[in-house]
Amino acid sequence: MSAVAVPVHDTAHGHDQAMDAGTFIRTYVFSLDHKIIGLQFLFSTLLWFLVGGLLALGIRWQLAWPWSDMPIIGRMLFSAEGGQISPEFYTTLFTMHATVMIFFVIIPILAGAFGNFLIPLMIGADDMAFPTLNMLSYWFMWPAFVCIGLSFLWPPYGAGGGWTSYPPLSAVPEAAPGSQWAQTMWLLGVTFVGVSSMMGSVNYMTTIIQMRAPGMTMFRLPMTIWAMFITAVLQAFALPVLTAAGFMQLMDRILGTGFFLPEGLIVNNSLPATGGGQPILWQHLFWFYSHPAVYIMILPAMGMVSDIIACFSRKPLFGYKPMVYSISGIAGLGFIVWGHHMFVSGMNPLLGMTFMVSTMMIALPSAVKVFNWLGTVWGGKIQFTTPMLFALSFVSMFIIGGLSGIFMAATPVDIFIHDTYFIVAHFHYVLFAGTAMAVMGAIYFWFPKMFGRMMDENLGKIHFFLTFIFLNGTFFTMHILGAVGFPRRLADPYDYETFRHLLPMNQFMTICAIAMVATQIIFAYNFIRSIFFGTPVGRNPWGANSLEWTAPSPPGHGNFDFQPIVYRGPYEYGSPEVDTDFYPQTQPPPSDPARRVQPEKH
Amino acid sequence: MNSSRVLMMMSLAGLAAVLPAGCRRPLADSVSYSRSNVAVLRTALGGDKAATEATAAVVADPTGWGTLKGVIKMTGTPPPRKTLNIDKEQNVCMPGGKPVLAEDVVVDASGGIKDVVIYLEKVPADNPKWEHPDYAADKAGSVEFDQKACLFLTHVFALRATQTLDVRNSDPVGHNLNIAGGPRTGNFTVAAGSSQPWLFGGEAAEPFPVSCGIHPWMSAYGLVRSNPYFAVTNDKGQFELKNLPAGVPLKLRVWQERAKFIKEVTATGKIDKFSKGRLELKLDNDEQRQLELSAASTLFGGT
Amino acid sequence: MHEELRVGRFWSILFLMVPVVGVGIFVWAMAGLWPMERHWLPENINDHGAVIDNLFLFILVLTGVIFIATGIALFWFLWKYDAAQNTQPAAFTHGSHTLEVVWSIIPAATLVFIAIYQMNAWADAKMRRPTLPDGRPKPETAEITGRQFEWRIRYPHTTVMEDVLDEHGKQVLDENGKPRRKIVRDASGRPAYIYGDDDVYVANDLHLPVNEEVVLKIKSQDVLHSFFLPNLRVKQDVVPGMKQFVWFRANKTGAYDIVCAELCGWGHYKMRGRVTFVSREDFDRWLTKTYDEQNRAEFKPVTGEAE
Amino acid sequence: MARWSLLLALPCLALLGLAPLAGCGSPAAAFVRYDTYARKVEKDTGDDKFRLRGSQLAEVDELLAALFGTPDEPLVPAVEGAEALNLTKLKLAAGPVGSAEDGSPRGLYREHCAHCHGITGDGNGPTATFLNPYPRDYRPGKFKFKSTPVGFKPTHDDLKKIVLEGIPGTAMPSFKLLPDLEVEALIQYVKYLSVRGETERGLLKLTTDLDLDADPNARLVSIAPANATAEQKQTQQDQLGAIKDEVAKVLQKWKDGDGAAVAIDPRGNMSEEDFIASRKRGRDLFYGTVANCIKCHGDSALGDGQLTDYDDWVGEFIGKGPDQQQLIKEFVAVGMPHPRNIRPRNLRQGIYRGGMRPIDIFWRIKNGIEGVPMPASTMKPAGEPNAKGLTPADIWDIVNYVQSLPFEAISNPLDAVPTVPEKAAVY
Repeated sequence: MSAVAVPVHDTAHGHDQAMDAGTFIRTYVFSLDHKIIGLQFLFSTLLWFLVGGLLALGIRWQLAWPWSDMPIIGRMLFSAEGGQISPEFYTTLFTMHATVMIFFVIIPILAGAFGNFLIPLMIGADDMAFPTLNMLSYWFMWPAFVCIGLSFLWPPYGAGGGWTSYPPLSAVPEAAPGSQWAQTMWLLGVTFVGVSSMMGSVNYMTTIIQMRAPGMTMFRLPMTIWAMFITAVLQAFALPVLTAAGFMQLMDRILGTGFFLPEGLIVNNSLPATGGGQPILWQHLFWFYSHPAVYIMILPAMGMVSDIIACFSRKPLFGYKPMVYSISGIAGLGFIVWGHHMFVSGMNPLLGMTFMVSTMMIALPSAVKVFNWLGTVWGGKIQFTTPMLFALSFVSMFIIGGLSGIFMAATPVDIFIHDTYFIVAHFHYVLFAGTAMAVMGAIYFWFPKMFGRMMDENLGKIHFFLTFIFLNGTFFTMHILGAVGFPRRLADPYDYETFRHLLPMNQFMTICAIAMVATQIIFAYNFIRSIFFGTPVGRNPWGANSLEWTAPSPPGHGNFDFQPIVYRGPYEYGSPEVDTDFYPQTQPPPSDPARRVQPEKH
Repeated sequence: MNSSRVLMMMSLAGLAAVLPAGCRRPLADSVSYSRSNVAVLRTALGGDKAATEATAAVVADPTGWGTLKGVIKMTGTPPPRKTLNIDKEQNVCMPGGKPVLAEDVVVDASGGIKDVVIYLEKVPADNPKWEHPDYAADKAGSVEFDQKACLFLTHVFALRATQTLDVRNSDPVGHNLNIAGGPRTGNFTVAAGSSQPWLFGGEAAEPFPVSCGIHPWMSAYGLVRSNPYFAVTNDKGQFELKNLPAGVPLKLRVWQERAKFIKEVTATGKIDKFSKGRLELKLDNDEQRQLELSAASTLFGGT
Repeated sequence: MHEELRVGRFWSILFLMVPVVGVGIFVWAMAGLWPMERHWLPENINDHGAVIDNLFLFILVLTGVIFIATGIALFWFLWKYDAAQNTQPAAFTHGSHTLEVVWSIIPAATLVFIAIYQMNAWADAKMRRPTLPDGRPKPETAEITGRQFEWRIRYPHTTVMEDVLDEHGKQVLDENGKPRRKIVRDASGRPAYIYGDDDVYVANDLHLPVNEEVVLKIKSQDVLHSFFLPNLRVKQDVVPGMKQFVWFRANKTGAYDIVCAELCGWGHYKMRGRVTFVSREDFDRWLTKTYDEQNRAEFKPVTGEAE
Repeated sequence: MARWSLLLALPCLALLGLAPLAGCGSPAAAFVRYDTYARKVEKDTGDDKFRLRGSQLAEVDELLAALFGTPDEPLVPAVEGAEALNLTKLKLAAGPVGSAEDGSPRGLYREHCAHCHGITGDGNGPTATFLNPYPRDYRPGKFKFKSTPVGFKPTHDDLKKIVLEGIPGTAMPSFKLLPDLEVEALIQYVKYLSVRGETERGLLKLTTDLDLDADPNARLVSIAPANATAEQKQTQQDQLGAIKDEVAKVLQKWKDGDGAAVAIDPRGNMSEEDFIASRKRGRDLFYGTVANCIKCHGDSALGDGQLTDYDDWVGEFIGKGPDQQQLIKEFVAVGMPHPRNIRPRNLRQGIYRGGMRPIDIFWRIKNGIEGVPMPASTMKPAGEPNAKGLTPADIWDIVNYVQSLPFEAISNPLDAVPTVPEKAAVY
């Protein structure tokens, strides 16, 4: 592996001196090292991923065999109900599934885990701009973990207001079992997550702007970094709104204010203290954050996928700048489309029309990105490694998720499919089949850099294949349910004549879902085993260009054992300037001018 | 990398705190009993369809009549009488605005307890040998039960199943009578100055509460017996049971609102046994027995 | 990693399966073949609902084409440029300006077209409430109040009753030999939002006349609900403190589901209603019957259990 | 170095997988014991320390299991009057949710009712604690909205009406859209649970009435060994006879109830003028001392006249005495839902829990409402015009007035013309 290293004399921060440097706590618990913090995020989120998956199985079980006794654990958990999931616990299940997956898995694993681990490495910095802030951004997740964890423990066992937490249901404690103190816990938890992401995003922006290595211009940044940068911007501008809204709802619940509570409610025979509020206000505030949040949950994945695809196609990324522009475009438009979550919410239909247009427009940059990925694959020399397979499946699945989005953007169609399983299919294709698969790919791709060992490729491919099959079995059928109008969040939809005959399909989906979760055991085994017994690797196992691959694997404290100097963009694969099919950013251009290729006008 | 190991442990521990959440769901109060017993009982039950009469134990007939007189006293300091919370119609219900005291335990200076019920537990059904002829007179009489100043004038009434309760209302305001227990439950209004007859037509094993829904502080107790042998102590704590069957063992029950069946007493005068509100004795023909039963005030919430 | 590289063919075909199976499932469902009978848009009985179905199908075809095209392209590139097969050197290109422009303009145009194309349908569904001949908005036939967890239905002002007369002006008798009465809408002209003791109340069981423009007022007593009629392509969230109106014109008699499509608490799934479309006179008869039952003022006990 | 930590990590993961199982064991769906009532009968003995022995409680459970079976296999006890319960219908409602081979439903009760009313019908299912008012506890055998007088069971039709129409203003929804057979099955099961519960009360009472001084382990029914002598068998039969009487008594009450619906003499046709006159009369009665409505329903019928009372479902435990607060603590500790005061209905909301038909309101006024302070009216004895009391005509006047209340502006009470803006009447 030929990373041309310009050795620097200061090796005081050599790698793997962790144990003997400073106390254990300062090194591994409240560590200031961005890599450790990244791994802390990675491990926590993976474990929450497990929790979220189990919650999802609970939902699927109820939908496939409603009110029937869960094998093994049903009696143990729900004996009070004769082994069956009680309806209010079902509301808790889907609320917590969404909450855990969105706030504890996807957002922190993208921005927190990979953002932290990759940003300094990929821009050639020795750490984040504000290491302490970075450490805090992780430890502010823990109050959130605790809040949500606690809300599981005592009745009513978790918030039941849906992850969107629409008032009055969530603002009036009497309105629902799940909207008693568990809901307060939920709001606090989400607020803490917000604080954490806020700290992160400030840090990322500063780092990316300020700490790039010499020669690393903005347009030499890998797509991952661009995506992280845009994501940070989105978070910085959208999050305060959610946090504020969260506090307003807390006040409605605790102090008896009336931001979201209209006059004359009679909920469960108790009258809220005040009135004069407007439930739809919450929806506006919530979606003003949560729609950009959708892009916070997909952009970094897009960035990482771009890097992986370019690397394993052994050819430059197709349309680098259009990719950058489309990411920025998504970020910009992302702030003016939130209303498409509210077409039938009772807001002024005229607004619906405006939001419909902007929503249609935001499909455009996504389309451009897809085409560019196809362009990247075209004419390359594709290596079907596990990361590549996951990245390709991201593209293929994201096409489905993107296209199904157009149905919801079309307001009249949305009248019918709003809050049906069509939506559920849509965002699971974007978030699970899309982001989660990309994250898997990223883990396989950067694992060598994180632990200096490879993950097992064969296990990886089996893991990919089974996951790919079962996730489509689980989620594609949801489109069909949606077409029938099958609504979300019903504990027992089969009371309705219209949906009674959909039971077999739901059972099929549940079986696929169980298999999908079971498949992840392969991943867990491969992951844990490879940490300790994987084949050790050098600096650049994949033959990739970007800076992190010139650092040791794993990089020690301070990352680089030399001062990286950047000569070119990260995607110069198969360049005629060199004989290798990759061309690291730090490698000086050939001395012989004849070999140099003129940069194409573009 | 060492850190990874440590971190994994940490996060696993963190999750360990979260996963068992499910265990906190309430478990059914597990009812444990012997399945074999159930099987036996089930076959035994299936044995005969029609319900069989429990055969009453054969008892000797009384040889004559005797009278039991007595007083029931409280030893120790009686509990202070609580003031009733009279929150409406004070003009009628608090004459002169004076606070009204609860009547659940009323003790006079000498310690005599008011409103203790003492009655014969079991009497063979309509067996003339067990009922003194004198009682025939008021067999079908009526017992007055009046309310004044939002109080039931008789705090504990007792009557025979054949007698009618004459519910009166001497107040200018309306009341109602909520009979929550006993042989015949009911709940009816008693308009101001009106009266309502109420026939229970059955026997109650023990006193039952009656109350007024409009004035929740108004409460009283009633006892309905098919035999005439029952008494309620007066405000000196005295009672008299005339012409009890003599020559046979008698089982009387002693009940008071606060103490329910009075647990234990010290008796002067001859008794066979007293426990858990059951007074066992045997009278000779034409005996006039005088009893003094004294119970510790702790049984009544006193000190 | 050469042994991995050889399996490129297999993975290419796996990705080909995505558009093939995907489209297959949709076609299968549309055809309603075993095991997916009635796994498609439920029967539409609303005159205004067809346009929604057509839009759905239109977008489905459009996206389907893109789906297939991109899917095939991905498959073909993977198949052709698999490192194990492709002897050519990797094409060293950073992209093409023309291509970028082309594949930006075309989708943009399509999307704008879709957006504009459906605005009319949206306006019909949510903005153009039916009017009376004199131009005033049509008053609601019934007012529906969502509460945890049922739909409480109120038919305003069913007061004035008159006997049904035959062509000779003689009273028509019903099966009990009583003169059959029918409801004439309140003559006093009280607006429907004024509550009266002559309103008819029903729980969950909505009856409506067929082949008429029907306007419903829906509101909520406690939390958010959503009034969803799958067979009429009608859905409207019910927001406490706000009044919503929905309208449709059913063209088929029969009973159909009313679904609550917005999470409203633990009993969300219980919030099931039924709308029954009947002819005008059946509707009046039903309303009269319900009115009479609601005002029932005599009772003779029938003993014994109705087995 | 790496090895030990892996050895540590894998058991740790395994442990996590098992975490929900560990120490979370619990039995199958079972009837729960009537702890509150057991506590009551213990207190009624007058000995605060007295507790029934586990063996005695277990015996009650055994007898109940022998008589009524389990939640999964219900039984109809073989006693006279058993025909009040229909086993075939019961089986549709009992057991876990599902359907039998013939496709007929199973576990309807657990599908629709159990999560509020509880497996045992104790009104204490998992959802119950969040509801206001609490779901009904069937075991005392008292039902509020019925056509029969206080002290009688509701008729079949009364129960059916509640199941079909639901109870406005409470969490009890309408089950109108269920097939008739399923509704019948659910009604049967409610009766079954009620009979079982009332029997349990009876048995607990009998147990405390046993002479426990003589033999602290006394049993209601001696278990005759297989090789029992004739008289052993006889005593057992006799003892069982007493038990059967207990059940038969309860079943008899249900039979009587079905015949006890109170007839209502017709209101007759009234013109608009008659109505206005009748409402005026009704108003006078409403405020008068004979009907005495305002005492609880308040001077403006807002249901604010009497707010400190409790209904019988808790009242039987906590009484009305000065020690009420202490009793509340004691019984909440053994599983009584934390009591809420019983509120007289606010008659201006137009929400009538027992039904809005004139006859429903007539029944409420004439019969009173079982289990709550609402009393029956004093009816004027026939042929005594001067006696205090109400005539059916008077009650109709009150009904008419009450029905007009939601539409009457509080500011000008006698104006019965409907002019109330919609907020006043939500139902």
